[in-house]
Amino acid sequence: MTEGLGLVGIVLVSHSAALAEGAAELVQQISGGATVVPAGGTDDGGLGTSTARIEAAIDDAEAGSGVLIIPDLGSAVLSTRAVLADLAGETTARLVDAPFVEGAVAAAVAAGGGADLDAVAAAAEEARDAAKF
Amino acid sequence: MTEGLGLVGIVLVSHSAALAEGAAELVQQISGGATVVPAGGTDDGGLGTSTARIEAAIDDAEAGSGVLIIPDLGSAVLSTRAVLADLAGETTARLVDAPFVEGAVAAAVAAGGGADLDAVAAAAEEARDAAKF
Amino acid sequence: MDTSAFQAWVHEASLLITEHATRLTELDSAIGDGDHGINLRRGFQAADDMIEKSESDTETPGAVLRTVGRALISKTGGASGPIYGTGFRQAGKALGDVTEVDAVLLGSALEAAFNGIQQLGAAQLGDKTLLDALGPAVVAYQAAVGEGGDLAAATRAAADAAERGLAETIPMLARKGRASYLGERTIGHEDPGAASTALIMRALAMVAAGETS
Amino acid sequence: MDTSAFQAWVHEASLLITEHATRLTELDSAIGDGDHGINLRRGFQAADDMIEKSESDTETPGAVLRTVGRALISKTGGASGPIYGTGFRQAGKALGDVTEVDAVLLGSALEAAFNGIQQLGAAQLGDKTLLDALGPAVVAYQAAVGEGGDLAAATRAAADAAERGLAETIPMLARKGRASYLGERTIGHEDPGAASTALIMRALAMVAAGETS
Ligand SMILES: Nc1ncnc2c1ncn2[C@@H]1O[C@H](COP(=O)(O)OP(=O)(O)O)[C@@H](O)[C@H]1O
Ligand SMILES: Nc1ncnc2c1ncn2[C@@H]1O[C@H](COP(=O)(O)OP(=O)(O)O)[C@@H](O)[C@H]1O
Ligand SMILES: [Mg+2]
Ligand SMILES: [Mg+2]
Ligand SMILES: [Mg+2]
Ligand SMILES: [Mg+2]
Repeated sequence: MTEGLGLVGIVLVSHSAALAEGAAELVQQISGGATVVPAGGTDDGGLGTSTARIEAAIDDAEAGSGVLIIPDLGSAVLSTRAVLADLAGETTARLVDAPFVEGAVAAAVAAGGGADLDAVAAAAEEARDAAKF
Repeated sequence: MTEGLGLVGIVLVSHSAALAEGAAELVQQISGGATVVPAGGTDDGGLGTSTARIEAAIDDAEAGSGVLIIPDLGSAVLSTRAVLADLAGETTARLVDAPFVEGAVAAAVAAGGGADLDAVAAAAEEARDAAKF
Repeated sequence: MDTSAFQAWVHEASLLITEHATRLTELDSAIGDGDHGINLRRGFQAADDMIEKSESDTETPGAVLRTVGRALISKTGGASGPIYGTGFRQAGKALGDVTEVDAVLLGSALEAAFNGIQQLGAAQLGDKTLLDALGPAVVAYQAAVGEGGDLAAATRAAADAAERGLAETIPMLARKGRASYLGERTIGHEDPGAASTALIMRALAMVAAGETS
Repeated sequence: MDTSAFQAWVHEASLLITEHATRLTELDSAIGDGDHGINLRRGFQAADDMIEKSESDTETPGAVLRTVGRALISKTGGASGPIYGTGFRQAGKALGDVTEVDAVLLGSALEAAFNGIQQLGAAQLGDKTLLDALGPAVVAYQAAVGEGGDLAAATRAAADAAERGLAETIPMLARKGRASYLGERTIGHEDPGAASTALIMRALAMVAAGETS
């Protein structure tokens, strides 16, 4: 992923492949080159999460500055934690409690601007309080 | 839409067809019969919003108790307002400022439980403050 | 200006936007999602087609603008669709059903457009949106009419002011629309919507001066 | 219990879950998203396959449970995957590399499973999750061992307690997982995860008593 070299990567963990992919596509448009990788659906593409997809996405999103993971629902949190427990020590990936789409947009913009993992995580969290109108 | 008869309907307005459809599919799973209709992408399926899709979705979601519309980004708000200005008087559809996925889940669960439009809108707004972990 | 002059305005605007679509898209790539030229070309070409083919009611200046508004809202695909669409619709409503529009009435229509857009999108002047081109244009137009200027003079003043307004968006920080996500990074770039507004006002001035293609 | 007894436990649990998959899914339809039976059948069948085919390290009781944990985490597809997977992994770690597990060591493994799940999912007893079946099972197991019960007696006590725990989830309001979205509407239904825990504990009791297929 040479495009996002040196930038924080973003992983979107969703129970739906379409939801994760649609969100990633939308966010990628304004991410200023930061890599946004979807990890949605089960191994066979059904509704649910896949630890294999999550693990692969973390790998794809890593460009040297860490990875922020945004989950859609609570059980995506559990799957992600199971993956992170496995990778313990080998990854700087961090799970954040943020609104899925809005947090992804804010995080990607921050990442694209060269912010570090702490700042990207903070941007995602703050999206919770941003007004749409 | 006989399944959701008498329940508040939900419309998900997104810039991405996949995002709207994935979210609707996920939410429909736990909506207890309330109708959740995606309105994503431009007329030709690209990234953007379509007033025709929004208008059709409002129509599909209406089951006699009103419709709650959840937009993904700010410009979905503008497109929806343009549609509502056209339908003025003919619809009880209401736009709410809520996180897209999380608001949709909360709204659909409330709608499925028979809540009225005010309560469904309140549920969507409150999703902003719910913790995922 | 009669009905055919308004039709000519839409046609000229569509040509100018098509000609400058790449530049508009590049401006939007810098501070947005890189689709403004694509969006607006699609919207204006649809509007122009609808009017040329007389598929819709286009018998008065007001009807032309209301039809343009509907086309832009339904065909553009970005935030600029409902924004410009609302502007044209409100302008069209302000013209009512007259068949000939004088300088004073056109001024009311431009004001109605500005107010409609302001109400829809809740942007303030200085937020780095197309209002920062349209606002100065309306003010300059009214000033020219107040000084006894005719349609040609007033629309030229409006187009010039829109271009100055566009330049003034460069140091602004975007506070509305998709560009607002980028915060500080929007400083130093023209707003794409302000750039398209300058083109649309230039098209109007050309038509009023009889300089169109 | 030796390695083959642990393999038999996994096999028996897989059979019971497959047999009751429809009921588990129906319970989840009432208060969740209607996939618990589907999820867990997929997960346990994958675990059972992995062990039968000896694709992975299954040479000690601990290795068997750790392999089951990995399989459940990667194949289940729902919240129950990481939850049960973490439970089995922690239990497997507690067993270390011994080749024969006595009643006391199995008690430590069950406690480790409970604690691992509690830490992962942050549910409290009374939140209407599978911990409301597993918690009473662990307590009953330890009580039986304390009274001098053997593996058969202690696991039977655990399975009985898990079933009572399952019944006690009926009046509870779900506070964790997907069911928590439904709030009050979850009252009056068994928790699907508690129901599957009761089956898994029953499978263990059957194996310990030598009653398996
Ligand atoms: N709330 C608003 N009020 C006025 N103009 C706005 C507003 N939001 C966006 N705009 C204008 O729209 C332009 C972007 O249009 P476009 O790129 O077609 O839509 P999108 O942002 O949906 O991709 C901006 O340059 C700005 O001038
Ligand atoms: N945080 C948690 N802690 C413990 N158990 C939980 C937690 N969240 C969910 N569960 C259990 O998982 C079960 C649901 O599993 P399943 O339906 O397979 O997953 P999902 O909810 O992702 O569809 C619930 O009935 C509950 O017992
Ligand atoms: Mg744009
Ligand atoms: Mg756009
Ligand atoms: Mg489930
Ligand atoms: Mg599920």
